[in-house]
Amino acid sequence: MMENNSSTEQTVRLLKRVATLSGIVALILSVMIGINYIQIKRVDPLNTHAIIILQEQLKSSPGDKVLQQELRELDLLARKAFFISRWQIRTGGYILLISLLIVIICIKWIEWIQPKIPPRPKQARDRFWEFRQTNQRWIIYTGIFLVLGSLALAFLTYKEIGKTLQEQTDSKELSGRTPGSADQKNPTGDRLNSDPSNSDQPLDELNSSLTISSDSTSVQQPFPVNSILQDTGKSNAIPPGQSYPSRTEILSNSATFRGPDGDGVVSGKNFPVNWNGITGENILWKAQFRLPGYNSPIVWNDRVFLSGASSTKREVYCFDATTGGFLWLTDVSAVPGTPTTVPTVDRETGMAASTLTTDGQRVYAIFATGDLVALDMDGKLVWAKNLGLPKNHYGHASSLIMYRDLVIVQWDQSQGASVKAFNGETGELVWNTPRDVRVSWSSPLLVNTGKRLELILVADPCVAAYHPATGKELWKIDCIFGEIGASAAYANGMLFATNEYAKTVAIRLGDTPQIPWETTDYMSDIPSPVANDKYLFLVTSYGVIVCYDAKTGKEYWIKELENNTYASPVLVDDRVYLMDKTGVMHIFKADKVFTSVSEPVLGEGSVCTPAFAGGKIYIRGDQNLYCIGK
Amino acid sequence: MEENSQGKRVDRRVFLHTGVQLAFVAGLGGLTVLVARRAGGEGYVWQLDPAKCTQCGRCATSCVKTPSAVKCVHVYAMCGYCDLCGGYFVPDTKILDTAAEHQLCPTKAIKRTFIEDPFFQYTIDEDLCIGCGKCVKGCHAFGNGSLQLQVRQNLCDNCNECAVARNCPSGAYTRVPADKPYLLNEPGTGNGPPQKTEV
Amino acid sequence: MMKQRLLIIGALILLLAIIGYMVVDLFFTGRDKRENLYDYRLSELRQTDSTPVAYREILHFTPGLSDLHGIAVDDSDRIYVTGSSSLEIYTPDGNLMLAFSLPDPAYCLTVAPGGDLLLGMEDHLEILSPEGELISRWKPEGEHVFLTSVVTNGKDIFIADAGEKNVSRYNWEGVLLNRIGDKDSLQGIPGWVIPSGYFDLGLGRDDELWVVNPGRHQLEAFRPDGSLISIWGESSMDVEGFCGCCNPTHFALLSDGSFVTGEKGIERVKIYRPSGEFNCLVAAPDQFDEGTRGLDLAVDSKDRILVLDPSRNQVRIFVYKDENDENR
Amino acid sequence: MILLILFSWQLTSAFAIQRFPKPEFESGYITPETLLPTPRANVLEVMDVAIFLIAMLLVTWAVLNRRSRKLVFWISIFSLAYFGFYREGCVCSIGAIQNVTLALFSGSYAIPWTVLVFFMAPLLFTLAFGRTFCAGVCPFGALQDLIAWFPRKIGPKLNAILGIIPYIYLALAVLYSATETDFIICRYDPFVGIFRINATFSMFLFGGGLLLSGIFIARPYCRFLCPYSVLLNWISRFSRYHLTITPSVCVQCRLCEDACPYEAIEKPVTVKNPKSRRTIVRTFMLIMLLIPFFVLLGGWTGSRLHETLAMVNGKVRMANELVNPETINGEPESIEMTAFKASGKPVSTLYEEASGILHQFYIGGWIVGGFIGLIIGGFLASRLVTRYRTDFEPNRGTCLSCARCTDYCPIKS
Repeated sequence: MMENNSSTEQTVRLLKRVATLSGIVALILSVMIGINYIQIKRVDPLNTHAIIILQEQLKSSPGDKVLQQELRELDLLARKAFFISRWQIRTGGYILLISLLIVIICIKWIEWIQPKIPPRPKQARDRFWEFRQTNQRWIIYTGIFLVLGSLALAFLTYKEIGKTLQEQTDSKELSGRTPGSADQKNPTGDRLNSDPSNSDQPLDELNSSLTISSDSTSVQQPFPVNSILQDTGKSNAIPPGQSYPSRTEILSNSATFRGPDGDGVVSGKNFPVNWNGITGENILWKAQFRLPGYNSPIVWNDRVFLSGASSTKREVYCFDATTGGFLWLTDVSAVPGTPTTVPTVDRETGMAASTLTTDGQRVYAIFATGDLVALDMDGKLVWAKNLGLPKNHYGHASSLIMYRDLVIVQWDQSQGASVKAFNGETGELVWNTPRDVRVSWSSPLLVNTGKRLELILVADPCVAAYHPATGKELWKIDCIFGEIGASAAYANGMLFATNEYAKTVAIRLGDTPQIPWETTDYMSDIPSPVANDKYLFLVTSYGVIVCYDAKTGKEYWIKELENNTYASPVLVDDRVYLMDKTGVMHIFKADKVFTSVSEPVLGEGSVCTPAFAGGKIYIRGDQNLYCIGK
Repeated sequence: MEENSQGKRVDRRVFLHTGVQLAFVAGLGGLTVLVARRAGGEGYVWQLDPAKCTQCGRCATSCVKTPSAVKCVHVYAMCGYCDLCGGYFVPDTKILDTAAEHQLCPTKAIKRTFIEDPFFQYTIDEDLCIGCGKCVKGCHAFGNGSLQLQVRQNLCDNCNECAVARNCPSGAYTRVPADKPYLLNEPGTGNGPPQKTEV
Repeated sequence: MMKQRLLIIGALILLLAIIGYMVVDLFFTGRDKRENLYDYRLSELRQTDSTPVAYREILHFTPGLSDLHGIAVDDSDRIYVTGSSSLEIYTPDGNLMLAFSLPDPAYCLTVAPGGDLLLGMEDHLEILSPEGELISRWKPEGEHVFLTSVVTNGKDIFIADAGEKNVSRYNWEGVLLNRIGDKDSLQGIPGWVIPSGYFDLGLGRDDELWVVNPGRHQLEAFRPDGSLISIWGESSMDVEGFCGCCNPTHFALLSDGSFVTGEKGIERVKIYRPSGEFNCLVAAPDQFDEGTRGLDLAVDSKDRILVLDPSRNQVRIFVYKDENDENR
Repeated sequence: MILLILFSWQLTSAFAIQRFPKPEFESGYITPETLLPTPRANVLEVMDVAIFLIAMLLVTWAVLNRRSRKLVFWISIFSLAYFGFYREGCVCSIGAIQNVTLALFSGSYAIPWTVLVFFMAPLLFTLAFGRTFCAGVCPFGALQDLIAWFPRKIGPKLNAILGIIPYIYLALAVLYSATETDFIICRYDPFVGIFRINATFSMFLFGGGLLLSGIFIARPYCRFLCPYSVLLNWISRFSRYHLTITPSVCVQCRLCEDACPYEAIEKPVTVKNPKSRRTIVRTFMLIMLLIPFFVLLGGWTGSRLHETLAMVNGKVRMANELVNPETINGEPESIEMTAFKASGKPVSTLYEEASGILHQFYIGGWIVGGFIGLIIGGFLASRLVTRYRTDFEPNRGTCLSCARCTDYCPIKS
C-alpha cells in the first residue's frame, strides 16, 4: 500500500515535470512564432529594400553582369527566406500544439491517478440576504453606469450622417435632372442649323443679349475682348476629370480673398520683403485695367483675375501671371435679370468690392448689382444669374469662396439674408440657408477644426458656422453687432471676430463653442484681423496695429501707423504684411514684440488686400496691378 | 391547508413550465418553417468575380489561410501566348528571358515555356502562388485578362464569413452555389471590343 | 491566497482586454490602412513627364451614342462615329449633321472616296450610300469572322479579320481577290499574331496597305498583291516602342506619311515618322482614364488628329501646338 | 478512419467555345485545360450532420443516464477532434445564428439545410435535456474545458455583470447580419485559428489570450461571450429533463458545493428574507415599472448610436468619407476609395444605399437598445425573486451539464 502510494507519487512528480517542461517549450515556441510573424510583417522578404535598390541600379546600367548575378542570388535568397519562415511558423505551430497536448495529457493523467478529494465543506455561514443586498446595489450601480455610459457615447458620436447623405442624394438628383454639361445627349436634326461655334445650348439667349452690350462698348484698347460670340471655337477644352481642385492646388494658389481659406493666412514661403514701385525694384510687372473696383486679385497657376465695374458696366480681367500680359477681358454687363436701376452704393464700396474666386476650371465673380457670373479660364461665359438687387445701403461687398465644386455666396441683406451655394459647373442652386441677421460686408471663411470643415460667417448679431456641403447651421453665438465689415480670423481652434463700437471677441471652437475672452479696447470696422497659434493681430481702419495673446486676450503691443489702413493684414511665413492706404506695406514679425521687417512703397495708394502665390505678391493699387517678386 | 397551497403552487409551476416549453417548440418550429422555406440544399462557397477585382493585393494578406486559398488561375483559352507578357515581365524589360530580375511575380510562381515562334505558354505553380494579383493586374492592363484570381475551392476552408470578402475593397466576393463554384471570365468577355457571345 | 487573487485578476483583465479589443476593432478602427504590399504601380508607368506632348486638345464633343467603336473622316472632314447601334455624322466642329440607326453594331468603318460608307459589322460588311441607304452587304468566309478594320482605295476593299486572323483584298462585289500577310518565311512575312480583338489597317500615300501586327508590336506594309514592302516597330514599355501584348490597337496616317498610333495598357497616342522612328506624343497617358482601350484614330485633311475615347464617351480633337500658338 | 476521407477532386474542363481562336500552333501544341477543383462534396456534409446528431445523443445519454463525467469527457475529446480540428470549427451552431438571421432578412440568401440543422438541433435538445450540447459537442466548449486547469471563482456579482455581454453580442450579431453588414461572431471567432493551426496573427493572439485566461476562469467564452449561450440559457430554464446533482435524495453532504467550475450551482436558501413582504412587493413593483423605462431608454440610446453602429458597414463608411472628407484628415486615399472610383459606380447610388442602410440601423438601433434595456431591467428584477430551496441545485440556465457535480455526489443511484 505504502509502496503503491509512493510509486503513484513518483509518477505524479514525473508527470508534473513533463508538463512543466512541455509548458515551457510551448511558451518559448509561441514567443518565437510571434516574433517570426512580426518579422514577416515588418520585413517582407519579397519586398526587400536591397532588392529594390539593386533593381533600380540595374535599370540605370542595364547589362551589368555582376549586378545581375548579385540580384539573382539575392532574389533566390529572399524567396527561400520567405518560404522557410512560412515553414517555420507552420511547423512551429504543430510542435506547439503537440507540446500543449502533452501538458494536457499530463495534467489529466495526474487528475486520473490522483483524484482531487472534494474540499471539506466549510461551516455554512448563511449570510445569503446580506450578500443579495450588496449584490443588488452593485447591479444597480452597474445599470446606472451602463446607462450613463451609453448616453454619453450616444451624444458624443451622433453625427447626422444620414441626413447629410439624404440631402446629398437629393441634390445629386436635382443636378442630374438638368442638362449639366454641354454634352449632346439627344442630338436631333434641328441642331443642323445651330451655330457651329456654340455648343452651349443654355446660353443661347444669354449670348444674344450680351452681344448688344459688347457692341455698344466697342473695343478701345488692343485687348482681346471676349464678347462671348467671338473666339469660342478655339476654347481650350479642359478634359473633365476631377470637378474640383485638390488641397495642394488650393494651397499653392490664391483663389480667395485673404488667402486659400479666406482667413488671411498664406502657407507659402520666400515672398519678397523689399520692393519699390517708384524705382521698379523687385517689380516684375505692372498692368493696367479698365474699370475700378476694390476687389483683390486672385491667382490660379499662371493667371491673375480681377473685376472692375462702373455704374453701367461690369468686367472681369485676366492677366498672365508671369508676364503681366493681358489675356482677356469679358464684359458681363448684360446678365439676364440684372436691375435696370443702378444700385446706390457708397463711394468707398463701389460696384465691384467682392473678390472673385476660382476652382481652376472656372472663375466666379459677383457685383453690387447682384450679378453672379461664371467664366471659363478663357473668359468664355459659362453661366450667369442675377440674385436680385441686394438690399444693402453701402453696396454688396462680401467675397466669394469655393468649397469643392460649390461657389458660396454670403448674401446678407437688410431683409431676407441667406447664405447660398451654387454648383460651379452648372450654376444651379445647391443649397440655400436663410440667416436671421442684418446686412453685413464681411466675407466667409472655411476653417478646418480638425474634426470637420466649417463655413464661418460674421454678421450682426452673431458668428455662425455652416456645413459647407449642405448649408446646415452647425452653431451660432450672438456676440457681435453693428455694421460689420471685418471677416473673422482663425488659428488653432480659435476664431476671432471684431466690429467697431461693438467688441473684439474670441471663440474657442468645439462641439459647443465658447468665448474665452473679449475686449472693447480696439476694434475694426474695415480691415479683418489675422491670427496664428499664439497671437491675434488686429488692425483698425485708422491705422493702429494691436497684438493680443490669442488664448487670453492679453495685449502685447500697440503700434500706431501714420496712415489709415483699409486692406486686411496677411500672415505669411511668420510675418504680417499690412498695406496702408498710401501704398506703404508694413511688414513686421508675428511676434510678442513689434519688430518691423521693412516698409516698401508701392508708389500709389491701395485699399486692396494683396494676394500671395508662388513666391510672388500681387497688389491691386488704385490704378495698376503689380506683381512683386525676386 | 399549507400543504395544499404548496401543492397548488407546484402544479401551477409545472403548468407554466409546460406552457413555456410548448411556446418554445412552437417558436422554434415556426422559425424553422420560415427559414426552411428559403433553404437551399446545395450550400454556398465563396468566390470572387474577376470582373470586379481591382487587384489590391488583399487576397494575399487577408485570407485566414497562409498561403491564401486565392490563387491566380490561367484561363488558357483566353491567353494570347504572348512573347512580351504583361503578367510575367516587369514593365521595363528589354530582354525577354526568364532571369529573376525580369519576373514580375514575387514568388516566381509563373513558369514560361517556349512553344513555337512567337508563342510562349505560361503556367501557374499554385504551390508557390500567394494570390497577390500582381500578374493579374499586368495581364489585365496589357493583355487579354487570361490570368484571373479565383478562390481555389480545394484549398478554401469555406468559412462562414470569408475574411477576404470582408476586406475586399471592391465587393468582388459573393457566395456562389457550390455546384458552380467558379466565376472565371470567359473568353471574349475580357479585353477587346464588346461582342456577342456564341452559345 | 494573495497569489490566487492575483491570478484571477490577471485572467479577468486579460478577458476584459480581449473584449475591449473586440469593441475597439469593431467600432473605432476605421479602414484597413495598410497599403498594397504587392502593388503593381501602373500609375507610375503612366507618367511620361520627360517626353514633350507636341499636340493640344482643342475640342471634344460627346456623341449621342454609347459603346463607341469606330471613327472615320471623309474628304470634307466630316466626322463619322459608330457606337452601340447607330452611326452619327458631325461637322468638323462637332455639331451633329445626321444620325441613323444600324441593324447591328459596326465595329469599324471607312468612307470611300466617293462618299460611300463601308461598315464592318462583326461578321459581315455593309456598304451604305452617303444618305445611309444599303447598297450591298456580304459576308467574308469563315467560322469566327470578326471584322476589326476596313479600308478602301476606291478600287479594292481591304478587310482585317481578327477572328479568322487574316487580311483580305476584296472587290466591291465581295469577291475575294487575295489574302495578304499570311506567314511566308520565303518572303520574310512573319504572319499574324492576334491575341485580342484589335487588328487595324491603313492606306499609305502610295496606296500601300499598312497593317498592324499587334502580337508582334509592328506595322507591316504590303502591296495590294500581297508582297511585303517593309516592317517596323519594336516592343517596349518606353515611349519609343509599343507596350503590352497587343499594341498598337489602332493607327492612322498623317498627310506626310507619319503614323499616329493608339495604345492600350499604357494609354497614349504617339506619332512615328514614315521611317518608323518615334517622333512625339499626341496625348500622354494622364490625359486618359486608366483602363481606356480602343482608342480609334482618324486624321482629317488639316492633319487634325481625332481620337475616339470610349471611356469618356468622347471624340477628342488634337492639333499640333505651334499652329495654335501662331493664332494667339 | 473518417479523417482519412479526403476531398473528392473533380476536374472539369472550363470552356468549349471561344471567341478568338487560339493561335494555330504548327508544332501540334495542345492547349492545356484550366483545372477547376470542386469544393468539398455534399455527401460529407450529410455525414457531418449525422455525426453531430449522434454525438448529441451520446452525450445526452452520458449525462442524464450514465451520469458519468468520464464519458462526457471522452465524447468531448472526440467532438474537439472531429468538429474542431478535422472540420476546422466551421460546423458551428454559434455562427449559424447569423446564417439564420440573414436567411430571414435577405431575399437572396438561401440557407443550406445543414446549417439549419446545426442551429436547431442543439436548441431542441436543450429544450428536452438541458445544455448537453455545451457539455460535449461544441468544440469550443471542449477546448476550453480541457484547459480549465485551475478554475477559480469570480463571485456572483462579476458573474452577473459579465453575463450581460453575451446578450449585447447576440443583439449586435443579429443586427449586423440582418443588415448584411458583417458576421461578427465569425469575425471574432477565437478558436478557429487554433483548430486550423493557420490563421491571421491577431486571431491567434485572440484565441491564445482567451485560452490563457481560461486556465483560471473556466470557459470564459461560453460564459461571458458566446451569443448562442443566450438562446441555450433561455431554453434550458424550461428544459423537460435537466441534469440533477443527485439522482435521488440530497443528503446535504455539501460535497458538491465547490464542484462546479462555472459557478452554476445554487446553494440552498432556507432563511427567510429579513425584509417585510410589503417592502419586497413594493421594490418588485418599482422594478417592474422601471423595466419599460429601461427599454425606452435603451432604445433611445440605441437609436442615437445607430450611426456609430452603422460605421461598421463598408458602404456607410465610404459614403461618410465622401461626405465628410475631414474625417480622414489628409490621409492618403484608401484602397477602398480607389476601388470605388475605379468601379465607376455613381456616388449618388452609394449615397442612396448608405442612407437606406442607415435607416435600417436606426430601426435596428431602437430594437437592439430596447433589448439590452430589457435585459438589464430583467436582471435587476430577477435579483429580487428568490426561490427557497433546501438542496443544492444546478442553475438550469447557466449549467453546462458537464456532469462534474455528479462525480462528487456520493449517491450514485
